[in-house]
Amino acid sequence: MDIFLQQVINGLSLGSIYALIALGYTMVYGIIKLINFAHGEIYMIGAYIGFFAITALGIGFFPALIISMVGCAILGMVIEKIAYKPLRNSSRIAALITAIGVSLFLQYTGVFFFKAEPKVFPKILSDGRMNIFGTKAYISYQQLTIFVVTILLMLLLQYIVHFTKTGKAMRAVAYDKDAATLMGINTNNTISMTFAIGSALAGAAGVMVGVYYSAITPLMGVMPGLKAFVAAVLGGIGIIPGAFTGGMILGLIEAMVSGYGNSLYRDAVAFFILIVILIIKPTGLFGKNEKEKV
Amino acid sequence: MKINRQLVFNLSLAFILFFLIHFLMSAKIISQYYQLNIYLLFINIIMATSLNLVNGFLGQLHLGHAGFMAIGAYTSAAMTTNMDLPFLPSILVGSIAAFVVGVLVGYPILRLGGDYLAIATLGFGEIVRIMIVNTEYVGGARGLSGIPRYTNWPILFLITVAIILLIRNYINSSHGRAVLSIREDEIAAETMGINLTKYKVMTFAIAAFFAGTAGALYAHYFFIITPATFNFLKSVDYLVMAVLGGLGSITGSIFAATGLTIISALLQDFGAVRMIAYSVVLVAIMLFRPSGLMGTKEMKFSFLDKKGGNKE
Amino acid sequence: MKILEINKLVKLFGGLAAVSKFDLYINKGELVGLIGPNGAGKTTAFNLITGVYEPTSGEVIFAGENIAGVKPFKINQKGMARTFQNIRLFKDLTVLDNVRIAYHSHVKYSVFSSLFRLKSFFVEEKEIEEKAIDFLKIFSLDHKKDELAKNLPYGEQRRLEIARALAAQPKLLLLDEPAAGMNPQETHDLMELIAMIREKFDLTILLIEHDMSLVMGVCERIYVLDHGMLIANGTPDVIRNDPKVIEAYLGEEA
Amino acid sequence: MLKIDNINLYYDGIHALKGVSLEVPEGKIISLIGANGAGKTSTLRTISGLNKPKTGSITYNDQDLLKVSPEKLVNMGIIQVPEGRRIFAPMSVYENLELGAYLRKDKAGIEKDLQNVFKRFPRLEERKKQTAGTLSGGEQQMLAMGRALMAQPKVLLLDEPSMGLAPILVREIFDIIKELNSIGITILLVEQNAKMALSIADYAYVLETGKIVLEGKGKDLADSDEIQKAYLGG
Amino acid sequence: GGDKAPAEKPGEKPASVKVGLNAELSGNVAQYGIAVANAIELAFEEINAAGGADGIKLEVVKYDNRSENAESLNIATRLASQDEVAVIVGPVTSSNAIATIPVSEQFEIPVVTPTGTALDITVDPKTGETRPFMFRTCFIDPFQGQVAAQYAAENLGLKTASVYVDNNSDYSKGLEASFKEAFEGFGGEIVSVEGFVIEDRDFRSTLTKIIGANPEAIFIPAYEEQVSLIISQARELGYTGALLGTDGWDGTKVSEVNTPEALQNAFFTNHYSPESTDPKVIDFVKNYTEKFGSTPTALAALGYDAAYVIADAIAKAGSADPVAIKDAIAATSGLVGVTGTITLDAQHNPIKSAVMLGYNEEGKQTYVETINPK
Ligand SMILES: Nc1ncnc2c1ncn2[C@@H]1O[C@H](COP(=O)(O)OP(=O)(O)OP(=O)(O)O)[C@@H](O)[C@H]1O
Ligand SMILES: Nc1ncnc2c1ncn2[C@@H]1O[C@H](COP(=O)(O)OP(=O)(O)OP(=O)(O)O)[C@@H](O)[C@H]1O
Ligand SMILES: [Mg+2]
Ligand SMILES: [Mg+2]
Repeated sequence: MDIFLQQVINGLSLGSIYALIALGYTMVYGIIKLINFAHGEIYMIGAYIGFFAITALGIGFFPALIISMVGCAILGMVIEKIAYKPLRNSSRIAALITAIGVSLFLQYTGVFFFKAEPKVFPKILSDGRMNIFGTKAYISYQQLTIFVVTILLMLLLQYIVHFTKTGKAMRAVAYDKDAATLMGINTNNTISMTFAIGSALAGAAGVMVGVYYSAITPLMGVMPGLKAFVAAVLGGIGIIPGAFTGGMILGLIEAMVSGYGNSLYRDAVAFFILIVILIIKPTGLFGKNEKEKV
Repeated sequence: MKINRQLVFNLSLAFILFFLIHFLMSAKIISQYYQLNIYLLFINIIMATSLNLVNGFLGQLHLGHAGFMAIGAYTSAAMTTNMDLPFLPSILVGSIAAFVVGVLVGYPILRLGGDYLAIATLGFGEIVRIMIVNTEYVGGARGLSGIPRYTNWPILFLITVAIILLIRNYINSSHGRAVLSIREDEIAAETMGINLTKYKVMTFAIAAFFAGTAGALYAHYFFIITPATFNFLKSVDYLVMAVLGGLGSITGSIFAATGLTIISALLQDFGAVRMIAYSVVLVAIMLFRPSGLMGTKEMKFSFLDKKGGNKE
Repeated sequence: MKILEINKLVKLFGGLAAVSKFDLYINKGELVGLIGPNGAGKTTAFNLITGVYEPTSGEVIFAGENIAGVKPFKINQKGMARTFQNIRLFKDLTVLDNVRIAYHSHVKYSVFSSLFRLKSFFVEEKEIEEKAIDFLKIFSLDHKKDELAKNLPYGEQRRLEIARALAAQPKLLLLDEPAAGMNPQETHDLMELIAMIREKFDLTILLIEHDMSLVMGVCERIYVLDHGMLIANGTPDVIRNDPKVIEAYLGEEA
Repeated sequence: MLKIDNINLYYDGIHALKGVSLEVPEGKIISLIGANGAGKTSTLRTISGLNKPKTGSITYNDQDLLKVSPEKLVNMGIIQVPEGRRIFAPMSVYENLELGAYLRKDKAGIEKDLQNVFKRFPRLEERKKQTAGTLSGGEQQMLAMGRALMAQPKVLLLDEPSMGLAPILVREIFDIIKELNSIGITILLVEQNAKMALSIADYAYVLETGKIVLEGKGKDLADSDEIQKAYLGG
Repeated sequence: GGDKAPAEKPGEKPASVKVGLNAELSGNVAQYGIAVANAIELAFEEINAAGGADGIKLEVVKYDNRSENAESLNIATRLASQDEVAVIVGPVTSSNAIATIPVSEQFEIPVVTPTGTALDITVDPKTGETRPFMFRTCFIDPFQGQVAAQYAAENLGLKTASVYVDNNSDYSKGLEASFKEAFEGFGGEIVSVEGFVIEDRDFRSTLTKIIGANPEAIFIPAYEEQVSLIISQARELGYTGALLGTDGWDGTKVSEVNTPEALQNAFFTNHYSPESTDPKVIDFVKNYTEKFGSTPTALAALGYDAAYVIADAIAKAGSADPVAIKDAIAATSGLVGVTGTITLDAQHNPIKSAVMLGYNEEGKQTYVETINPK
């Protein structure tokens, strides 16, 4: 029982990292229907910004988090302007390829400047852990922080998109750019804003994961980026609570496969379950199963 | 039967190329290293054109093509290496294995639309890779080594040309037009009498078949295959070739596969900046030619069409 | 002889009954109109008949066979073709290819024959092309056969969509607002065209339209839907003067 | 007064508008009619800043509109109801109306206009929570108009508001247009339905393959032989 | 085709010889490739500055194999056919080194891996024959696994152990087997074997499972990038038993990532200790640190020794002929390097002893003892 509980904690804490990255992924997707493959790399850059802020400026966790979020927001906007905006009226697959290009670019400029070797993240959050209800299962304060922050950010994002004017503008732009323009919405600014928010979330994730795993590398965004994308799809891509749920489910599946099966089949099982869910529910768990109106 | 000048001309060109390279190789004017890149190039051409069948002509986003390549490579290599069976039947069995898996997997997942299909195919590719990682019979994560080098220039060339011709023949037929109509508008296609499931699964499986062939040829040239060789990034490489060449253009895929293979080989000398340069090239091409080098057009030698050449 | 008969057809979208207990029949050779206010369920009825949507309940009997829930491509192969309210051409294909694709169900050569270019391929391809061009000629589109469909002006796209539907060689043709976005003159030309193809191909036609000059001008019988339910049916004269139709659809001075 | 002078517009080499000039005086209804693909929509999109003309000028009360961004145009009261309604289908009726007032900051004024819209289109109030995409065609057209009214239009550009509507709704829409005009909104109306459009227009232009080929008082044009033959079906 | 260097007459000494370097300069084990490449560069500079290998200057042709098997093969082919080098150093990891075996045979060119510890690199497992052109300058996995098992069973007196293995690497798999065999030979029991893949960052679930089986030690034959995380996560989950490893642990990461407390009761086998008082080692550590700004790892040390083995062979062969150089490498004997005295045996493996390293109270690597296997 203790072990099971520990595995649930392991799964949820892994899941909250996927969820955290998936939130930004899904948000960008929801607005401009682009699989922003570079999202995982923005997360990586976020981790490095946090790293340099802490080591070079000697500041604490929260200031570093803010700096990284701002830095990533700017990076996200720049990427959008250079690589995606010119392709807004082209096929989606063209934008997908540039996204892959940008992702490779960031990875390898990262390798070039930061070197392939992992950098060790300073320990700036408490290493402590606590016992769950007197069992032998532990949860660390870092895990708890990530979990809580993920939930808060999900709620915040959901609020922004559904209840603020900016959020409404985002959804309007997502659906019909020309019509949004006719409402007086500046579509370019709105899309920039979307990228800024999504990338800031990635930046936040980068710093938190950096602290959590202690080590960061220029290629650290590849797998989590992919997993976060899977999480977003699992929940129904473009849907914010879906990304959260998808992340958690993915984390739990991985923990259970590793804990009770063979960890080497972990990703295979996760993908298999994903495919089965999609076959049963082709638009993900929270997606509306809408048939195109003819 | 009318004579198709384009075809005759292209084939003649191809055979001149064949003998030229053959001569250069056997006279050792082309070094082993360049030879290796030429082999890689032809394998890439098969992968890119067959992927184009799904992504370009059928219009479905498929991100797991390397998975089929792996199935072909491992099946055939296991036959020659572990069972000492001859090469040609092993290519065929490898390709058929990929085809069968293509049907089995394609049938349920091709109902998915757009990005959901993309992630399902990506997942499929990863599942294949992980299954291989966990199969000790073929060396697990460390790969299968000691594969005999059976792939030679005439076999590779003939198979590549044959595959290109077959894909072209498939597309330029009523069946191929059915495939194109699915890309254009599924609902309209279906109400015009086209069996979506049949054509989607068939096209996907044909592409899988050819990817299996490419895998078999690959395994029997490079001595060793590892699951990591067929990971998601490999699928992305082929996707990039197909898109850069132009989705829906066979000649485009050939050009892009050639171009990118050459670029990769040339950039070899630039160490760490190699991938940076590669990614910049990628983004730049997409920004300047969003629909790829050739769009959906095929390259033709227009002077051949002057006197009523039979257009197909 | 009834070519199409619909019994108690129902389609629910969540709680909304887009079509409810709809009955209709069409005799072979007839030209029947389907009208009603926006959102009455006309297009939905078309979707149910052609298999695009599956009915919640009810029967669709086509040429003596219940086709409710059958896949669209099979229904097409049984002899039914349609056009769409929002034009759905194969935009990036040529005009000729659009028509050739519709001919697909009549093609007999196999995939094998096309892969290896057997004789049957060449023989049939030639025939398909000739037939397709014949259809284009009827709609005066043959001079544009190599243009991409998306590059045609709107009116020609509408005509091409009808040509494409005809090329499937249907017994029953369903047209969803063929005159939408046309001016009165163009609508008039379209009316003549519809009359002509009906003669020439011995067609039965079911037609949705908001343009009363067209509906009243060509239809022999008219069904009127409102809120998914049939509120009237009969000859144009009967419909024109039906108070329920006037209230729900035509308005006073019609 | 809105004045369009000698506009030339191209789409990848296609010359869509060939020197179009027209004037929309304050408080009038001006109709623009023409066959499919004549360039009517292109003209309206150019006015709203969605298309950039190669040459020519557009002025509103002597201000150069080509230098003004689309958002500013909305702020100035030049509002378009686009072809095919273009409502935000996944959002609620209420949210659509809110977006109409996107640039406005006066909460009280917005609320008042909202009530006015609901008064004019009671159907929208009934359905304010409903997802806009599930409205019927006529309701969607009402929503599109209501949304435009939320922006406090001075000039309303209407692109085929009667398209695809049941006859009873077509008349309703035209009544609404007349009424909006009567409260001082200037209207530029693009229509296929030439008969109706000419009957309510103070002045009208006929566009053919990107060129203005005829213009005159609404009634005069409706009576002319050319128009009778080409657009009114004889 | 490349221009051929003017053909050397047999017996005539060339002015210079090209040495190919096939290294992991990018990809997931880049830090090892870079360390080895650095050390080799340093060694050749020293050799050339001292007049070359018996007067023959050494020229390095260096390529990146991206830490991929296929690319390693590709690079080896390129070095052999295009650049016509006389001998190839690298790749660094066992899997990549194995991939280049066909090239060594096809072009009859010696390949020396400084650090590939897998047995199969130099010996064909099917026939048991030594591969004529493949060499290494490090000890082999069976040896290392045996040393680790011996230390656990004899020195620490442990009875049970779990193995947590990197499933992607020949190195790790090979060590799993040899540790298991040796540990059981000492009367110990392996209670579980689990695997991970190189992309993993979160090992908690598997570790929870491993800890659930209560082993006295966990043997983790893997590379520092993963090992550093595994150690910290295992300790976080409350594991206090021994953590054992191999030369892949070497480097700075393990100490940086983990608190000193976490590193108590953690040990690994290695090729040398930079704390050694041997003057050769002191010089090497000093020069390397000056040039590259970090203490050389064992991999760097091995790279350095490989360079000297090659220089020695070239000097002895006195020619640029790969076959002559091959024979000279095979005859290497009594060469004093920084990782010990190198004599190649019939299977082209050096005979050396191993050191056991642990961590001090500050969490820094420290020498524990030298082990000569039984
Ligand atoms: N896929 C769908 N999902 C949900 N509701 C739908 C769907 N398709 C149609 N409806 C609803 O069903 C009702 C009937 O729609 P339908 O398109 O059949 O109307 P119509 O009679 O063709 O109207 P119009 O004349 O405006 O084209 C409408 O309320 C519509 O919103
Ligand atoms: N985005 C575009 N790209 C290329 N050509 C276009 C584009 N939009 C319109 N056109 C072309 O410009 C011309 C004018 O089109 P426009 O939509 O302005 O006509 P319209 O008068 O509004 O027609 P309709 O009555 O069909 O709405 C047509 O030939 C059309 O095909
Ligand atoms: Mg309809
Ligand atoms: Mg228009």
